[in-house]
Amino acid sequence: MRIVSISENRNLEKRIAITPEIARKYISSGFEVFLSKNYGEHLGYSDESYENIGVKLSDNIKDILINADIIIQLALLSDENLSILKEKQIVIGVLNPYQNQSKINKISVKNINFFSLELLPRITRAQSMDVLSSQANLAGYKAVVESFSNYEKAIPMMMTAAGTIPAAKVLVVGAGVAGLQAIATAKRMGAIVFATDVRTASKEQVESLGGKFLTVEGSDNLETEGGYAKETSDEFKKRQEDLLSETLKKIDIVVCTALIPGKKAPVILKESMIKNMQSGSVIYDLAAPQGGNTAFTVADKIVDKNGVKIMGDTNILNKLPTSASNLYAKNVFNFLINLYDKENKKIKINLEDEIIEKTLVK
Amino acid sequence: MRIVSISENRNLEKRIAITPEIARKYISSGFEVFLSKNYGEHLGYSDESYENIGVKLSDNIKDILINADIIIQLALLSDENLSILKEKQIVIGVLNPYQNQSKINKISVKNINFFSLELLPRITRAQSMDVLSSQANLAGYKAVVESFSNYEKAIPMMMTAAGTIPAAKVLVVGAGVAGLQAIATAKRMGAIVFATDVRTASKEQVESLGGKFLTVEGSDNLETEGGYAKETSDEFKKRQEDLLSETLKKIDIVVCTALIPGKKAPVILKESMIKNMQSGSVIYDLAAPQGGNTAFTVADKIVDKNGVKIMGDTNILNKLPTSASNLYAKNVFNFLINLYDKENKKIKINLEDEIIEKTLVK
Amino acid sequence: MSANLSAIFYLMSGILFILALRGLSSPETSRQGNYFGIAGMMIAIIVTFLSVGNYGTGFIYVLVILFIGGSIGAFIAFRIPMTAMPELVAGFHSLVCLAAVFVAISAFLKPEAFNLGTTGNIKLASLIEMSLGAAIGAITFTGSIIAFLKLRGIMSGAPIIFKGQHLINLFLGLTIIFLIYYLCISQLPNIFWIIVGISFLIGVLLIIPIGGADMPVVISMLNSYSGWAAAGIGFTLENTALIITGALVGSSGAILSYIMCKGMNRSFFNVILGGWGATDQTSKSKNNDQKPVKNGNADDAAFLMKNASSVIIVPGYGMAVAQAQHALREMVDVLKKNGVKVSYAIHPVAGRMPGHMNVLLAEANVPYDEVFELEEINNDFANCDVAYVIGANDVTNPVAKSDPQSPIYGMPILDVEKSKSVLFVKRSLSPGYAGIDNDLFYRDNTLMLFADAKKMTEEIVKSL
Amino acid sequence: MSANLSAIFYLMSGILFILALRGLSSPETSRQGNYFGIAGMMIAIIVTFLSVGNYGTGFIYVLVILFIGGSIGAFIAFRIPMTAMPELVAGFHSLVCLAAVFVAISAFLKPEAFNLGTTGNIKLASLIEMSLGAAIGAITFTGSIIAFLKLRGIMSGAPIIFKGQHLINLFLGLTIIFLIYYLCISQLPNIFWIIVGISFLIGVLLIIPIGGADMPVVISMLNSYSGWAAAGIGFTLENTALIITGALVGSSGAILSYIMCKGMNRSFFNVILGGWGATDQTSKSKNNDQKPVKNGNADDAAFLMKNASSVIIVPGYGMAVAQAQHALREMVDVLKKNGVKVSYAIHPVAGRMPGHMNVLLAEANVPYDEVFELEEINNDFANCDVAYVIGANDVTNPVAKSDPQSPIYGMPILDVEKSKSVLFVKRSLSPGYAGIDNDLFYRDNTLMLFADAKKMTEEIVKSL
Amino acid sequence: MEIDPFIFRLSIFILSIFVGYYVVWSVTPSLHTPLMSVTNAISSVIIVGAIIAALAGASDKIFEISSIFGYLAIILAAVNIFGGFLVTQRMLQMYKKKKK
Amino acid sequence: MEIDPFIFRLSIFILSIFVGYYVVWSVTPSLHTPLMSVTNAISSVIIVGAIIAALAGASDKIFEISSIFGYLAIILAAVNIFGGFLVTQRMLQMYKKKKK
Ligand SMILES: NC(=O)c1ccc[n+]([C@@H]2O[C@H](COP(=O)([O-])OP(=O)(O)OC[C@H]3O[C@@H](n4cnc5c(N)ncnc54)[C@H](OP(=O)(O)O)[C@@H]3O)[C@@H](O)[C@H]2O)c1
Ligand SMILES: NC(=O)c1ccc[n+]([C@@H]2O[C@H](COP(=O)([O-])OP(=O)(O)OC[C@H]3O[C@@H](n4cnc5c(N)ncnc54)[C@H](OP(=O)(O)O)[C@@H]3O)[C@@H](O)[C@H]2O)c1
Ligand SMILES: NC(=O)c1ccc[n+]([C@@H]2O[C@H](COP(=O)([O-])OP(=O)(O)OC[C@H]3O[C@@H](n4cnc5c(N)ncnc54)[C@H](O)[C@@H]3O)[C@@H](O)[C@H]2O)c1
Ligand SMILES: NC(=O)c1ccc[n+]([C@@H]2O[C@H](COP(=O)([O-])OP(=O)(O)OC[C@H]3O[C@@H](n4cnc5c(N)ncnc54)[C@H](O)[C@@H]3O)[C@@H](O)[C@H]2O)c1
Repeated sequence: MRIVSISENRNLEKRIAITPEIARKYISSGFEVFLSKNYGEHLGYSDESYENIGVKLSDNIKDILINADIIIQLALLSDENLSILKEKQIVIGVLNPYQNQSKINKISVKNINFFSLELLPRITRAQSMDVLSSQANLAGYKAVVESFSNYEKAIPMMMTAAGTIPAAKVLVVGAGVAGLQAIATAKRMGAIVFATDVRTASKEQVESLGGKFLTVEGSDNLETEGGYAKETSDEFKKRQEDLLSETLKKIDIVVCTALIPGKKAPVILKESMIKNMQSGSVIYDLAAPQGGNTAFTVADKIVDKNGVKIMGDTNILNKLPTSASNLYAKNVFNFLINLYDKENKKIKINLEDEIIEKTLVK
Repeated sequence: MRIVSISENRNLEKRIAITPEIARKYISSGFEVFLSKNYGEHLGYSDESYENIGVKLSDNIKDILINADIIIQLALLSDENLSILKEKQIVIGVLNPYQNQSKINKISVKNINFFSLELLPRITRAQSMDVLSSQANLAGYKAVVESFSNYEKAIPMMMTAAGTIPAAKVLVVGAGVAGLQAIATAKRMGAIVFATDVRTASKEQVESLGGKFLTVEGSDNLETEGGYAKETSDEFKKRQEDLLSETLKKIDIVVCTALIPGKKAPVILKESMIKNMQSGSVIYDLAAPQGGNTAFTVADKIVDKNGVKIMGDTNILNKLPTSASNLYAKNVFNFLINLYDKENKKIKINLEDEIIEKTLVK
Repeated sequence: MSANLSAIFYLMSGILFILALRGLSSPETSRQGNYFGIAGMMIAIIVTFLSVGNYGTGFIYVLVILFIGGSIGAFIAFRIPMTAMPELVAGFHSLVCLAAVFVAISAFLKPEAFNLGTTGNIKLASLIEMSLGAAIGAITFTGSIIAFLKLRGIMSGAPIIFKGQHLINLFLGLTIIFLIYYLCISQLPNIFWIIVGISFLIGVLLIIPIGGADMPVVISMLNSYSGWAAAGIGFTLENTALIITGALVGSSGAILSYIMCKGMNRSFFNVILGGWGATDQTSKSKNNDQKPVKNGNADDAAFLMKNASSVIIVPGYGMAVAQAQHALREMVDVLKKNGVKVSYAIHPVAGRMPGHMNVLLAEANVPYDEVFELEEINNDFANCDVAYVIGANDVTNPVAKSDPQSPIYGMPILDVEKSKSVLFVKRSLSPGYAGIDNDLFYRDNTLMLFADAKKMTEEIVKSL
Repeated sequence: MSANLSAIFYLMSGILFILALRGLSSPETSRQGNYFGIAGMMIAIIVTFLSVGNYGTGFIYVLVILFIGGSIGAFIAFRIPMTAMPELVAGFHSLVCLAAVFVAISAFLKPEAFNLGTTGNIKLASLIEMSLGAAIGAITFTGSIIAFLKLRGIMSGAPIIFKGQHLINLFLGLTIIFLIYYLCISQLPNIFWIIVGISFLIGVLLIIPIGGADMPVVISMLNSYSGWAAAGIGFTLENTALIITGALVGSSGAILSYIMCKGMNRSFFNVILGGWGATDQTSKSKNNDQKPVKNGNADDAAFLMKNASSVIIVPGYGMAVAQAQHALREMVDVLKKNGVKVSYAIHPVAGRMPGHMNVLLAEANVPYDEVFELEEINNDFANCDVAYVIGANDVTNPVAKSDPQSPIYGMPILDVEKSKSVLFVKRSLSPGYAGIDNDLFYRDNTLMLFADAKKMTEEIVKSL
Repeated sequence: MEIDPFIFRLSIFILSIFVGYYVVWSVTPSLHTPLMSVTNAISSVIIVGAIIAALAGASDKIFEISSIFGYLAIILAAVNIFGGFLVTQRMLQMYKKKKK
Repeated sequence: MEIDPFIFRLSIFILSIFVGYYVVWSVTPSLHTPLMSVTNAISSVIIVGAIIAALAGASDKIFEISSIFGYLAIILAAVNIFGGFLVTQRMLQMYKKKKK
């Protein structure tokens, strides 16, 4: 079995899908690993470090792809590379099947199986493969670090001989995986952290990290069976708006993480609310790639509204590529092992297995 | 008594010497305050916010300076503005008298008194005026935030379903005011923090913040009576080098803060040591303005040596201007009040007072 | 031997018994305490021989009998497995009670030997004392037997309750009092026998409605009763040793059972009055009839951990909810000071966020080198004395290994079950995130500590 | 009144005294304990009257005298300021001792009244008992007087030591023993008087070498001695009440003084043997001879804070060094649960780094709204019951306000001195960063808690 | 002024109750079982009564019914005395402080 | 078989020592002073002896020297009894639990 991966477009994606550590694991599990040259160079993983553990490297992309059994990537391959693929190959990655449906469909007629990992069910057994969790977690952390770095005051309270610097107040919108990590990170830096979410279970979770939960009054639990959020009613939106408007006046930093799977991100911070914020405040919008949680979010730009900086990256993990790659590669490895039939030494696409069934792009 | 301040060169200095809060204090102490237009605009302090509390604003710099009794700045005025000054005026700031000696001498013949606050004695009573402390403190904080933001991995330990992210190891060189705050900040983010210094008293202080102290063996206490560091012997340097070389191999982030007053900063991280560091590591050099603690430091640039990023700002406080200004303004206020003879409503330069005597540039 | 001299010796033996109990109240002095007890007993026996002063054939017989009894006792004591201690105490206890009954009978049959008057004309006070002694002895005898049977598992540990139980007990109790009164005025031997018989019955009725879990309290209480019986006989025989010891055993037994009740969070009166507590108990254990859990308190946990050589801490979401990390750290500090090796085992999905536990432990300044991930530490559980599971649940659930139907099947788990004892700190038996029951709660080596994680940990610190 | 009946009543009064002491060992039951004591005393007195059965003029006199004495006692009890308690106890105590001496004298003069034989021909046992009683009474009398004088400040609290002190005491002690022996064989009244006289002297010599700080221990010890004296007289008079109470007071007093020594970290023997401890003490207090500090322990601190309505915490560099923030937070949690209002006062330069305290308190999760800067909170000290100064020093030093020569002159300080009590947790009397002594340590409302900040705080948590 | 010995015995009885009450108050829970066991062992002082019952009669009538009850009581108590103290001893072995 | 009352008294004495020993072991330090004070007050049971000394003589010789010592002893003990209990009471007022 040959596993391959080729370099992504480095402008859009700095993460890699196979780290040396994981390559070693593949090889000791009986796979061959074949990568494009300079695969991990930008993260400090030299070609030698791969070759030393038995990975083959080549700069012929076509050669690599055509001889592959399993292709592991982050994003979907370019159209050009996609056309090289041949029968019975397997592609694993975060393929964004909603947007790439047509492309994938076109090629999967060749009997190529695409597995898109963001489709993983949120079940306990799938946790070790859950790229959404592992990446969102880092994103939540980094969003806080970025916003602190852009904030022109100090975060923690300091009582000094030259007066007191008050602790910064941070609001985290959406307390999912990313939101919780954001809360934890802001909290440990000494900020006063507030958070809000539509799922009632998140209150206890927020408090378990030392955050203060802002409950939108009279709200039902808007949690789906899978643990995701539902879209909110208009009435709820109104109440949430009122609550946040008041709160935001004294908030210094906002980290937005609210998402609804498969939908555009809900716009939660309206124009009027942002206008009321203090000059100098910072909003980091992790939902930027899905349209943003604020009225002004523009991905990859710092928008200044009356002194409030609003920012968000298309791919914040490019700012933390090493850690993100480590976790991603491990997730994919775990996924592949689950797909692999050890006895017969081949891939077995067992559609009885919820994990395989759900991730297979149809 | 009229206190004035004019905008600094915003490219070099974003801090301001009089915040609205402090302006109010001056006014209620019986001073007049006169500022240049747009004085605090860039920090979100609008001209109105000053005018509302009775500050006068003007865009005629000459007018402002010529009618002043006391001029409060950060850096020394430009040559042009200096020439406007007239007799009996007082200038307070961080004037860098070592470098600006000649300029100052030239003008002080006009019977103008220059007080440079970095000359403040480190005595208890002067703590509330101690700009070095207040600014170094923030610098130490920000240096850590900056280096974390530039580090491509996550700092805290995270044991997750996709594997463990180990905690980053941070080394703080020099455990003065800035160093201690750096230790505290890195520690609270979850890093493992090491620190080293030449003053033996700093061991306990480092440990009081949860850092691990690296003792250079057989070292004497290189502390001056004023609490500053002395220059080290060659033998000491050698031993320190050995210790650090070993340590640095496993360090991810270094924050350098070692200074010797009035001298170039000691070069502590040699070329060989940096070469041994892991690719992806980050060095933030707070000593950059004084020449840097590393062999490669270039102020305001990110130097990449085998994947190790070395950075340092000429004025890191420009990245934290609001907090820094608040503390600076308060320091100056405290200094001025000490200089002011309340009963006779005039400035009294009492050379018996150590604080006044030492800060007066002669 | 003069009466004065023997009185002094009896006093000495009483004091030795006091010292014995005193010694037993702290682990350091406990063995010494036992020796005091032995010494006291020896003095009492020898002095009795000397003051009775009858060295005929009877004396030989007594010595032989003493030897036989002693051998049997010693044999049992050495052979019995350590786990059977409570039932052993109950069993032994029934013997003393029976002995007390026999002494009372003997006194009743031949009062002259004891200076109590003559048969059929016994002194009133003595008659009351001896019939009370016999009754209490008989009650405690059958009571101890029932306790023994329940603990041994020969009889079901479940409370046996029937309607009118309390009424019957009340009736029998009143009957005894009436019979004693009647005995005093009539001096009829038959009445005496009836009293003993009914008392045997009361003993049974009193203990059957008490659940197996409460047996230790019951034994201590029976101990106390027999102390009072001994004191009563002491007054009859005008023997200081019996009076002192009886009063001592009586009051200390009562206090001990009170303390035990408090420790187990039971109402003292419910337990000693048997059936009253029964309703309460059944309702509590409704949801796991067949699966009893061992319920511990902070002192037990402290004791176990203090005497362990290695402890592994397994934190979970409950620790986060309770914000128990600081208390936990403090507990570990104390343990380490006691020379216990402590490490933390972090399951990859413990908590509700990746790295949830790490944040909290870092906040509490737990050194990183004491924190291990699952793969690093999972083998260590087999060699560890105590696993302290604080607010974790799913991540320890062995069903993940065994039951493919379970929602957590296939998740690697922390093998806490392999450690010698497992302490589970949580508020109830309710399940965790995955919503499934955890088999470990019902294991033999598991002690449940039902409480808020922070509170419990703080209490343990106090007890350490 | 029959001897039996009065014996039973004396027993009752003994039991009431036991209950009194029992009650006094916990704040909840203490008042009740006192009432038990009063009841016991009343019973003892009334029974004595009834059993003596002499209702002549003497009886009237006794009643009058009783009334007069009682009035004086009551008057003193109501008038004395609360701060003078220890010396008051010492003073009162001297009276009992003198009373014991008088009773012994009276018995010696007229043994017939007590059934002890006739003058010049007193029973041997009684003679020993009464001369011992008189000697102990006399020793404790003058001892108490000295203790009173020292505590009252009439005599200097400093230990008075001279060469050969121990030898003299030893010699006098032996003399007493010899004289008692001689009294027994000669029955000469003069010897008796000499014994009493020498005993007075011993009392003085025994107490003068003990420092003022140890006086409470001494008083308790004297209490104990007089208990033994009473028990001795009890044997003489064959009075159970005196025996029980004497033994009770004797042993509980001894234990109490032992406990107090332990609490103050003193050697029990050094204290009760007087001078032995003296060398130790002087070396300790060398650097502040005239300035004694009040030395407390965790229990005292816990008690003070638990009963406070508001507490202000003043952390300093020592808290950071000891890493006591977590323990501190826990202590505050417990206090808040007890309904105490707690806030933190942060001095701008506390610690060694700007914001040093803030980092640590945040780490321990102290809510920001409980943390106040100097200007915000400085006025609150005047209304607060306890200031808990943990490892801070310079930032509380009032010399900053008063002495222009001091290196910290002009620094604003936290006015902890204004609070009702100040608890200073630090390891020694050594100065802080500025290197200057802190006057507050020697103030009347300051209690020094010498220990590592973390350890002490943890202990306080335990005592709370 | 002679006092009935009963009064003294009563005093002793009551004081003993107090001692018993206080002496176990502070026992650590881990010692509950051994304490119970030792209390049980101690309660076999009833053997004092048993010996009297067995031997107090005339020495020629050693098989009188009352003596036989005495013998039986002795054997029962003896089992308990030896068994009780020994088993306590065994239990206490477990509580030996491990070496540090 | 008569036992000398002295033996009984001795027993009582010794048991009382135990009681005294245990009863104060657990006292909280804050109660040291009141406890001391109450112990002191209790120790004035010596008044029992004083009353006997004062009144046991023949009623006509009430001013015998031994009686006078008795009277003196009574007055001293009385001061102590009233003063001791009352002052304890006052001290204990301070320990009243504040209302919550
Ligand atoms: N780590 C992640 O990223 C992540 C994300 C989402 C879900 N999960 C899931 O979360 C679970 C984590 O397992 P876990 O063992 O940490 O937690 P868990 O299985 O959810 O168990 C937590 C236990 O803590 C107890 N508890 C709650 N509050 C408490 C308090 N104040 N004091 C004492 N006990 C308290 C609860 O029992 P009582 O109610 O009886 O007290 C509960 O059984 C796994 O099922 C995992 O799949 C993890
Ligand atoms: N904040 C700043 O930026 C800064 C910077 C430099 C200097 N300073 C100076 O530092 C001082 C700060 O005042 P401060 O009151 O916080 O501290 P301090 O005056 O230095 O006093 C600290 C006290 O803590 C005690 N201590 C040390 N370790 C301890 C431990 N483990 N347990 C208990 N106590 C311990 C020491 O007494 P024992 O040895 O008796 O225990 C010492 O007296 C001021 O003089 C200030 O000027 C401040
Ligand atoms: N069992 C498992 O293995 C497992 C693994 C990972 C995550 N999860 C659970 O899945 C759930 C979703 O996690 P996620 O981070 O991927 O979610 P997500 O990224 O889809 O959404 C982020 C958060 O935004 C919230 N949100 C959506 N709309 C909002 C609105 N209008 N206002 C405020 N908040 C809004 C959501 O409730 C969610 O908490 C969580 O409960 C998480 O614990 C479970
Ligand atoms: N009493 C007061 O009021 C007061 C106020 C502020 C600071 N201070 C004290 O002043 C002292 C200096 O503080 P600072 O931060 O201004 O110092 P600084 O900025 O001059 O130097 C920073 C640190 O670098 C260290 N250093 C110098 N050469 C070194 C070398 N070769 N290797 C390693 N470390 C080296 C110094 O010891 C110092 O700790 C500290 O002790 C501080 O506590 C006192």
